[in-house]
Parts: sequence; C-alpha cells; structure tokens
Amino acid sequence: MAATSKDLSKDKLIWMYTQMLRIREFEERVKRTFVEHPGVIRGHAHLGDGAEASIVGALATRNETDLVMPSYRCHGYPLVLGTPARALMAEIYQRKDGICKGFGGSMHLADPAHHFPTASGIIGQGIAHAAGAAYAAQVKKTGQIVYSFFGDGSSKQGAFHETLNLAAVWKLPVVFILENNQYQAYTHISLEDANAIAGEPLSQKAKAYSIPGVTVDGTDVRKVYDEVGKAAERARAGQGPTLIESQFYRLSPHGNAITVPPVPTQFQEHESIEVYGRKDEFAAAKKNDGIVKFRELLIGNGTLTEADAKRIEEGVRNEMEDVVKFALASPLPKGEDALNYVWA
Amino acid sequence: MAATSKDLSKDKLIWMYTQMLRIREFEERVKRTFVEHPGVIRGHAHLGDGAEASIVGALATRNETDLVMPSYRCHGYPLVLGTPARALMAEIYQRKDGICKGFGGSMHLADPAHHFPTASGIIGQGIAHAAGAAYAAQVKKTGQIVYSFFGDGSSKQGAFHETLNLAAVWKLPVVFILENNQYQAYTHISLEDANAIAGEPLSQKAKAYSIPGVTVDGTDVRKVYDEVGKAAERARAGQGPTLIESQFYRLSPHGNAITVPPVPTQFQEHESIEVYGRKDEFAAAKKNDGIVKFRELLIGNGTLTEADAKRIEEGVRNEMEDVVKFALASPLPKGEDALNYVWA
Amino acid sequence: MPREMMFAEAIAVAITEEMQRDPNVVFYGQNMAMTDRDPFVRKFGKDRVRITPISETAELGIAIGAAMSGLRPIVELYMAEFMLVAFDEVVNEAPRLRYMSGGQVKVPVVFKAGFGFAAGWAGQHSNCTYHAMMGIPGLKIALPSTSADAMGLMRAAIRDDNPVVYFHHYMLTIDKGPVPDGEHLVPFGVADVKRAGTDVTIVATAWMVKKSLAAAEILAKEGISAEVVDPRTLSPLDTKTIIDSVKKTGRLVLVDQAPKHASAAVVIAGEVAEQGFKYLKAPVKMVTALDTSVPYSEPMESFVLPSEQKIVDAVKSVLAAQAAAV
Amino acid sequence: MPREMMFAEAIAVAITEEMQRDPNVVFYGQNMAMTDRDPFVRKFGKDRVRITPISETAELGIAIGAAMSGLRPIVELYMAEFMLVAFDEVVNEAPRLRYMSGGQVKVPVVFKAGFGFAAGWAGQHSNCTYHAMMGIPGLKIALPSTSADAMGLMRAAIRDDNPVVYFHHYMLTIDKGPVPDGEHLVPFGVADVKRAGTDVTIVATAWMVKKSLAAAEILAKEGISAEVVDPRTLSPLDTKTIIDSVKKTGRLVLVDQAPKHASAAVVIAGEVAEQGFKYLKAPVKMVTALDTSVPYSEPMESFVLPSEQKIVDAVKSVLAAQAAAV
Ligand SMILES: Cc1ncc(C[n+]2csc(CCOP(=O)(O)OP(=O)(O)O)c2C)c(N)n1
Ligand SMILES: Cc1ncc(C[n+]2csc(CCOP(=O)(O)OP(=O)(O)O)c2C)c(N)n1
Ligand SMILES: [Mg+2]
Ligand SMILES: [Mg+2]
Repeated sequence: MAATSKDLSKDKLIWMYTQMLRIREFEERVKRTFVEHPGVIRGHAHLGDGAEASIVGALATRNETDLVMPSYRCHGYPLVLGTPARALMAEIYQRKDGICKGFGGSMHLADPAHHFPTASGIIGQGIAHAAGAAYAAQVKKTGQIVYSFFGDGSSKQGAFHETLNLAAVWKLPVVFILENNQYQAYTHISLEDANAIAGEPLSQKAKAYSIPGVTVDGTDVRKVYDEVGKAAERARAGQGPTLIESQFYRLSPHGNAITVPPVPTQFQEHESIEVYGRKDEFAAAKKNDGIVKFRELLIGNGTLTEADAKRIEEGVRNEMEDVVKFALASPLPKGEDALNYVWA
Repeated sequence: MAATSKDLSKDKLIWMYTQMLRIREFEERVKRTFVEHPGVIRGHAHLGDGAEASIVGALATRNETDLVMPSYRCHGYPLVLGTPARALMAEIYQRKDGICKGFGGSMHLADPAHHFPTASGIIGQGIAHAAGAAYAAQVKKTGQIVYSFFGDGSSKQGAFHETLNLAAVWKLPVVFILENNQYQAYTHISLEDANAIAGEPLSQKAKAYSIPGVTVDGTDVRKVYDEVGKAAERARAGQGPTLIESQFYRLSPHGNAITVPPVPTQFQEHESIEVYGRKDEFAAAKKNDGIVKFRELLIGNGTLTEADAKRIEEGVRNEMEDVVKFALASPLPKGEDALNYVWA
Repeated sequence: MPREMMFAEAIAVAITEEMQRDPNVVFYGQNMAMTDRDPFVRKFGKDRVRITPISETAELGIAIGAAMSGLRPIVELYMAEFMLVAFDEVVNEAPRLRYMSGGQVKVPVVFKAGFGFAAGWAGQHSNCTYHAMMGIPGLKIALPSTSADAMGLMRAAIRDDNPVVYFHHYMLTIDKGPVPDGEHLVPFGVADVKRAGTDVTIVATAWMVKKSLAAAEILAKEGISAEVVDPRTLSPLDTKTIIDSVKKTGRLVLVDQAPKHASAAVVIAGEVAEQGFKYLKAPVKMVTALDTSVPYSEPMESFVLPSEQKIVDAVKSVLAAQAAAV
Repeated sequence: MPREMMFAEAIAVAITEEMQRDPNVVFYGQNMAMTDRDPFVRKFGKDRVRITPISETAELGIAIGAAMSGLRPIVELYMAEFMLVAFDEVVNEAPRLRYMSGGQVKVPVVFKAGFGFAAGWAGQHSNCTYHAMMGIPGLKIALPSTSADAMGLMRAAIRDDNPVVYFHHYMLTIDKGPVPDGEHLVPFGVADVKRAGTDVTIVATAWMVKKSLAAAEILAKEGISAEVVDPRTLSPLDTKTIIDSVKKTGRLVLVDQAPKHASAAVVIAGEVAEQGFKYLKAPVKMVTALDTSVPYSEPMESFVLPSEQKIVDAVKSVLAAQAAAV
C-alpha cells in the first residue's frame, strides 16, 4: 500500500509548505520583474501560481531518482526538485549563470542533474518524452518512475492519445498528471473539451486506454499526495500508468502579454475577467488558495505555530530577494556563445 | 426513431446482398489480376473482403446526398455508392478511363460525383477530412451527414483523438465507423490496443469524448444497419457524432506483397497463418462469412430462392468479368498527362 | 487614396471583406472567437467563426475536408511551428488530394501562421519553416513584407482554389504602411522591386525586406545603389524578376532569417546558378541565420540572426569580388 | 575480404552488431517484432525490440525521451512520409532539446525511414522529404546509395550522439554490393567520389547515384568523362569535396528525385553559386522530378522522375553551354 498523507512526518509537512511558498514567491518575483526591470525577461513566461498544492503534493511522493517532465509552464517543479532558484531565475533573466546558460529561457528549463530532463514548448510533445524516460527506466531496470505533467488543453493533442495508449500497452512506469486549471491560454475548458461540456471529469479519458483515471482536488496538497502516491505505487509495481486529473485554478493570466518589440510586455488581468468578465469565478479561485488552506490546516493541527509560519514565509521572501539580486547581477552570455551545444 | 432492419423492403435486401457480392467479386478480380496479369497493378492494393456486411449495412442507411470517406482500403464503398465498377478497376489498372484518370490508384480512389470526396493513404488523416465535410454540411445546412470509415489500427493515431473531440464539441453530423478487423497490417490488435489487451471493446474510446460508443457484429449486415441507422439519425438530428466499432475479419492479407521491381508482387497467405501460425483463427473467420450468413438468411426467410441467389451471383460475376475486360482494354495515360491537375 | 494601416490590421480587413463577399469563407483557430463580443463572431456568427482546441491535425484536416465540400476555410495558427505537429496535412494532404483524384476535387484553404518572432521566444517558437513547404507541387506560400502586400496576398489567398500557407512575420505586426483603396489584390508569383538600384540585387523576404531596405539606405550614403527584390510568394516563385534584376546589377545578395540550408535564399541561389549564371559578375552571397537553433538570450539571438550590418558587409564583399575567371 | 550483401541486409547487420556491442541500443517500430520468432527479438529480447501501434508522435517522442535517459533508440518508420504526422518531433524536438538545455542533454536517436518508392505508390508514399530536414541545426541526415555506405552510415548513426534521420531508398533494397570486413564505419559529412572523371561533375544521392553511374557509362562511350559525387550525408554536407570536383571539371549537373525546390540539389547548387562560382565554366544544371506529385500510372510516373537519359542530356547541355560572359 502507498503511504498516505496521514503518515506524513512533521518535517515533511513543513517541507511541503515551504516548497509551496517558494513556488508562489518565485512566480511573484518573476511577475514583478516585468514591472521593476522591463526587458529583463523576453519572450513568453508562464507562471505556476495556483498549482503549488498540486505540484508539491505530487512531487512529495517521489523517490530520490524519479524523473519529472513538466510542460512549458515549468518554473515550479525544479524548485521542488532542488535546482538552485538562483540558476532558474538567472535563466529566465537570460543570464550566463542560468540553468541553461541563457539558451532556453522560461519555457525550456532543464536540470537533468536534479531529475528534470527537459521541457518542450510545443503542446503535448513532452508527454511522449516522459513516456520515453519511463521506457528507459523499464529497459534499464533502474526502478525509477516518471511524473508527466501537462495541461487540460494539452490533453486534446494527438500526442496525449498516442502516448497514453502506448504507455498502457507497454505498462510503462509513468504517472500522467493532467493539470486541469480550467484554461488553455485564453480559452475556457467549456469551449474545447467534450468531457467538460458533458459535465464529466477529464479523468474519464483514461477509459480509452483501460487504465485507472482519477480526479482530485488539486488545491488540497494532501489529497494530491494520496492519489499520486497510489499511482506512483502502481507504476513502481510494474502495473503501468495512471491518469490523474488534478483540478485547480491558474491564478495569473496565461503569460505576459504578447507584444512586438519595442512595445513593453507585462502581465495583465486574468482571462476570466479580461476575456470573459467573470469576476466571481476569479474571486472564488483566489479564496480557494491551496497555500492558504494548507497554512490553516498546519496551524490548526499544531504542526506549525503562527510564528513558525511567519518565520518560514520570511525565509522564503529573503531567499527570493537574494535570487533576484543574483540573477540581475549575473552577466549576459556573449553573442558567440550561441555557437555552442548545437552538436553533441 | 431510426428505421430498423426489420422494415427493410425485399428490394432493398436484395440490393444489399447484391452489393455485398459485388464487393467480394470485385476484390477477387483485383487479387486474381496479380496472377493473371502481373504488372498491371502497381504499388500497394488493399482488399475489403470480409468487410462487405459492414460496408453495405452502414451505407444502406444513407440518404441520397450523404458523404462517405473511407480509408485507403477503399474499393468497396464506391461500388455501393454507384461509381461505375469499370472506372474503379480501370483506375487500379493505371488506365486513362480510371475514375482518377490513373493519378490515384488503389489507395486514393475518389468520386465526388457519387459522394465519395477522397481517401487518404496516410493513417488517420481521412478521419479529420470526414469531420471537415460534416462541418461544411453543418455550416451550409445541407442536411447531409458524413460516414467516416477507418481501421482499428487507425484509432491509435492522434488524428482520431483530436477529430473525435472536436466533432463532439461542434456536434458535427458524422458517424465514425471503426472497422475492427483485428489486424493493423501484420500486427494483431492484441499487440497494440490497450482496450483490446484489457478485454474491453474499442467503442469504449467514445467515453473520452462523451459520445455514444457501440460495438456491433460487423458480419451481420442487419445489425450494422440498425446501429449505424441510430447513429445516422442522431447525426441528422444535430445531436453530434457516434463511434461505432464494427467487428469483422479481413479475409485477405493486408495487401499484395511489398516487393522491389522487377520482383513480381502477389497476395500471400493471411497474416494469421503467415506470421502467427493461427490456422484455426483464419478458418473460423472464413466460416463466419457475412455474405454466406446473409445468403442463408435471405433464402431461409423466403426473400430469395436458391435460383434467385444463383442468378444474382451469376450477374455479378458477369459484371466483373466485363469490368476486367474493360479495364484491360483501356489505354494507359500518356507521360505528359502528368502535368495536369497540379494546380486548380 | 491609400490608407495607413498596421500590418495585422491589413490582414484582418482582408479577411473581413472576403468573408463579406463570399459566405463560404470560414475562419477558425485556437484562442480566437472566445466570446460573442469577438468582432468576427459579431459580424459572421458562430458557424463561420469558431474557436478550436489545441488540435492542429484536426483543425487542418477539417479545413481540408470542408474545402472539398465547398467552404473556403482560413485556419489561424498563430505560430507556424504549430503546423509541424500536423505537417502531413500541410504537405501531403492539402496539396496532393486534387492531383491524386485526377482533378476531381479542389482544396481552397488558407493556413495562416505567424513566424520568426525574434524576441526571446527561443528554440521552438522562433523558426522559419517555409523551406519545408517549398517545392511541394500544389501548395502556395505567401510571405508578405508590407501592409499592402499583406492585405493583397491575403485576399488572393482566400480566393485561390489551391491550398495556401500564409506567413505573417510577427516582427511586422504593428508596422504601418499605405494600403491602396478598394479590393486591393496582389497576385501570387509576382515579385516586387521594393527599391530600385543598379550595383547589386538584394533578394529578401518578410522582415528581412525591412532590414535590407535599411541596409540599402546605409549603402546609398556610401554611393552604392542596391536594388531590393521581394519575391512576396515563395510558391510560385517569380524567378524571372530576380534574374532580370541580376541581369542589370550582375551581383546578388540573398537575405533570409533561416539557417542557410533551410532557407529560401539557398533555393533562389540555386535557381540563379542555373538560369542566371551568365549575368553574374561575382559569386552570390547569402546572409542567413547561423547554423544554430535560436537561443533565448538577447546577445546570442542577435549574434545568430541577420542584421543590417551583415547585409551591408555582404554587399560590399560581392562588390569587391572579382568576376569568375573563365 | 569484402562480402557481397544486399542493401537491406547491410543495414540489418549494422543494427544487429551495434545492438550486440551496446546494450543501450533499442529498436522498435510498427509491424516488426510481431512474434518471438523475429530474429531481433530472438537475439535481444522483448525489452529492446518492440512493436508499436500506428502512433508516430508517440514512437518518436518516446525515442527522444528514452535517449535523454541513456538509451540509443532506433525507430523503424518504413516510409519517410509517416514522419510527417510527427514532424515536430523530428525537426523541433530532437535537434533542439540539447541546445535549449544549454548542452545538458543529448538525444542519440536514429529515425530510419524508407523513401522514394517509385513503383506505383502514388502521391503520398513516393516522396523525398529530406529537404524539409536540411538546415536544421542539430539534426543529421544519412542517405546511402550502396550496401557498404548503408552499413557504415547506420553504424555511425547509431554511435552518433545527435539525432539522425537515416533514409533508405526502397528501390535499392535488394541491390547487392561489397561490404568491407570488420566494423565498417562511414563518417558523416564525407562525400564519396563514386566514379572519377574530368569533364563534368554529377552530384547525386541514393537511387540517383545508381542512375547517374549508368548515365556516366553511356557518356563514357561517347568520350565524355563524368565524375559522380555522392554526398552520402546531407547534414553535415561535404561541400568541399563537391567544389573540389567542380574545380577540376568546371561543370556541374545535380540529380535529385525530388521536385526542384524541394530537392537537395538546389541547396547544393546554391552553395556552389556562393563558394564555387569561380570554378564554373557553365551554368549548373539540375535534373529533378518535375513539379507534380508522383502519379500512379507508370507512364506518367516515368515522365515525372529523373532518368538516365535526362541525366545524359543534361550533361551534354552543360558541356555545350558557353562560359559566363564576364
Ligand atoms: C502544438 C501547439 N499548439 C499551440 C501552442 C500554443 N500554446 C502554448 S500554451 C497553450 C495553452 C496550453 O494550455 P494547457 O495545456 O491547459 O496548459 P496551461 O497553460 O493551462 O498550463 C497553447 C495553446 C503550442 N505551444 N503548441
Ligand atoms: C501515419 C501512417 N503510418 C503508417 C502507415 C502504414 N500503414 C498503411 S495501412 C496500415 C495498417 C492500417 O490498419 P487499420 O487501421 O487497422 O486498417 P485496415 O488495414 O485493417 O483496414 C499501416 C500501418 C500509414 N499509411 N500512415
Ligand atoms: Mg490549462
Ligand atoms: Mg484493421
């Protein structure tokens, strides 16, 4: 049997809370950068605020060497895996000290040394890459499993379908985590997903592959831990993949506004308001914040005192303040550095 | 309510039987051509014997202007739609009088005048084209519905997944007929489909799109008629697509042997025997022939006498004898004809 | 009287007016037409203007099927790379179905896609994919560089009975330019001399036209007269106008945002080596992206991509080069 | 002592021996390894040799993911067109992930695909798709024309740390040729002079090498000495060997089974226009497929594709052409 969230140690719970905070604070600092240091972040950056409980609940079930393959919305995961936040921010800031030396940017983070091979910016393709990592683990009998994260929108891409069938046929050690944050860029899920339109959960897609499909409240870090834990156990036991639909809400807009240089770019209002005028929906999501709920729980059950919590929060703020300073101070790569890494 | 097979008139039943025979005899003549006139058919030809009950049962539910989009295994459908068999055989024989003037060949028949726009040789893509025809019918309010045929193997292609979701979201007037003949080229379905491996029907894939999914015995022309009839009615009523899994057995091998010129090519043994050594499986399929079963039924219930049946069979044989003669006598295109039809 | 219009606006106007003219024109894609307030939805309704899931194969395939049934779909793809997940539909379905059917069907679709966003979008979103669609018989390619061409080519694309891939360079999106009044059409296969000159021919497309014109300005100050030719469509390609220019100048520089072997420039260079050889007084010179993916960080991105300075240098090098020794 | 081997056999031997040498090499694809009697399954077991559904995006994507985790997958694709439904994986994932990660990962995959089956497979199965993969930094392309090259390049492809698309021309499948003993390797980026000559250079790939050699025989009888150069890999492309040959002969004919603008020939012609111009005594001449899809019927297919006679005619035309007037 998989360990359940009831068995989580105090240390682990505090670690989980801390990681959730670190993701939130990191993303806040990314967003603020657009205002405080315009031009420092280029292209398109996508934030994971709102996903913290889902990310951390899932990754808390990992064994040391298990692999993680997120989508292009990939800042949060490596923070939990142990990638230095400085190197992540430096990458997003185009710096030489970036985890990808300035070659990848926000959409293409990678840190194989911390079990995060790569992320793809093209929807759905990373799902297949994750299954490939699981295939390697199976052939090489490493005992690793792979956590594959992707969005609700991505589940409409052919790669999703092909990969889930093949992963089921090959009984690959992979957990598919469909992050249903209710939006695909500016598109609400009710405009594009047949299950959603029928009022059925997206986890029902698992039936097309005869694998277990579960829907979980992705703002409840313990529930995510429990469901992903069961799926991870299944994968480790050689029983193949599971599809978990984790439901939460993306709290920031899809990404910074897409502008043409030299027009500055920033984060705008959330699509729920900007596009659809649904202020209530957004307000409700804000209230249902997984971080706030977990904090209340930890204080409520005595895991943390209010003072403990404040100390942790202060620590995370300080860490990210340092991270931003580091990243700003890191040098830009030289032009001719671009000639590296084309060929292995 | 959709009309059921119980209401089929004697004429229609006889028409159905005749069409089934015409498909079988046409395919027999294609196959014999490889022996009797080597070199006359080039490339790769794929036969529909075994599918007759499924094809005819489905198409018998059509209204006059409904469209049909099969896969590359496409000889049978236009025969039922009214395309002159001479023009079909002439196409397969590379002739100027071919329905595509010798440009397409066996895999790429087309006869829009008889409601068969085109077939694609690339797996899965035709499913999307069919949905597109349905979209046009919906926008132009023509009242047409579209019959989309594709193989069990094709249901593992991304195009299947993307199209079924979008067709469901847009409530397109299309019936998806998954022809489960248990093989994808040389691959038995138990090697590639997660549903099949789990002992579940492929129609279960419909759950991923929240549309009805039905499995039907594709060797029973009346059952196919009934199920496709219901789906067609649904489509006509604006209620959107249905996925029908029609189960039958391909009685010929996947196609003629793939050889490199000048090595001659012919049809070999069925894969069940050639690859898997399962003689019993093949023998059972031969015994369960939808044509034989329908003949027995029609004679048993007095629709046909033995003499009627023989007369029809004789008529079909004569037709196809003429078809082969016509096609053999038709001239080859000239080389420079190839410059036509590149641009519209 | 010509109006000033932004590039993107010129495209939108062309689509709008063509949709008004022809009820068979439909328009759909991801992240558009979300609500009833969308201007296209307001004008044309939810049958003709739709939003789609992230399902490019279905989106393009449905367009093809619908086109064979009498519609004229325009599919919005935002970024040309998104066609790659559905590339069979682009190069092996849309342009081949008519031919394979012996002329029985036609496939009038427009696949509209942005490209070349050289603004930190990094390796997978900044590419130029047109080379992979060149030379596909039955497929047309539009690559406008001005508001007027953007409008005229979009109109022509929608009216064309063949499949068209219409590339929109993101870096031109908000550039303003004059657009002729009325039903302004630009025919496919007709290159445009964007600037006349006598010493050297520069052939460039899309954003590179803008950079080449800027380079020509700089060169003019140094007394070098550069002619800038914009093919405007890569298929059909107007080789004749290019060779006529080379006939006059004897020297050819080709500018392309793609790496050399994935460029339109190298194709044009090959054509000139075959058909215009006798007019060349010096080797052709290509100014293309370096052979790397596009890196994220600005200094590296700039290093890799063509620039005005690189164009100026290339022109000077071909002017310095000696004619071929016979 | 060299063995005689069929082209397809040479490839199979290379794969087998590399799989023996390196346990990380795996091999899968559609319609292979159906039963335990399959020779690869027998030798290497069902973990390393597998059958897949018709799911090219998953097949290629899984190979890429597995390669980043230490395997060296070979994916059997039978026909190169089947890569088009998964083209993003080929041109926008495999070759870019290493670069985007700043060199942290490598993607040693081999995508093995047949192509060019000019035997009545018609519009969608007879194409040459290599042009769409040329110029993609990080992606290698092998295009062998003999059994020896087929073996040596497959071995090199499997050992290469970069993604490789390995093209196998169907029409060469059963051709026999000598293969050197031992671990015969052919390096990427090294062209091979398949026949030495002095009057004209013919550059050709795959099946076209065979046709060009036959044409060279005919020309020899008429006293014309043609040198036939086979690049063997299109990326990297060995431009130097080609230009060295042109330096000697002064004349260049390029033969390619694809339509002109979708060919490797036009890319090479463009390179020569830039780097080898001064050695050319006449315009280059390309012998490519005509600008149509490939029709089904034999007379039309033959009309469209390059032939020995067309090559002979092209050679004669460049020999007749006058040198460029300076
Ligand atoms: C094949 C492809 N099509 C379109 C896009 C553009 N795109 C980038 S992100 C995105 C939305 C993804 O939504 P979802 O999968 O729900 O993930 P989320 O952003 O909500 O985390 C889209 C459409 C893309 N990157 N790739
Ligand atoms: C994308 C793609 N991959 C592979 C093929 C090769 N291929 C042609 S037919 C076929 C088998 C199709 O099986 P199924 O869908 O079950 O149809 P059936 O032949 O049984 O009617 C395959 C794999 C193809 N044409 N297209
Ligand atoms: Mg989402
Ligand atoms: Mg089948």
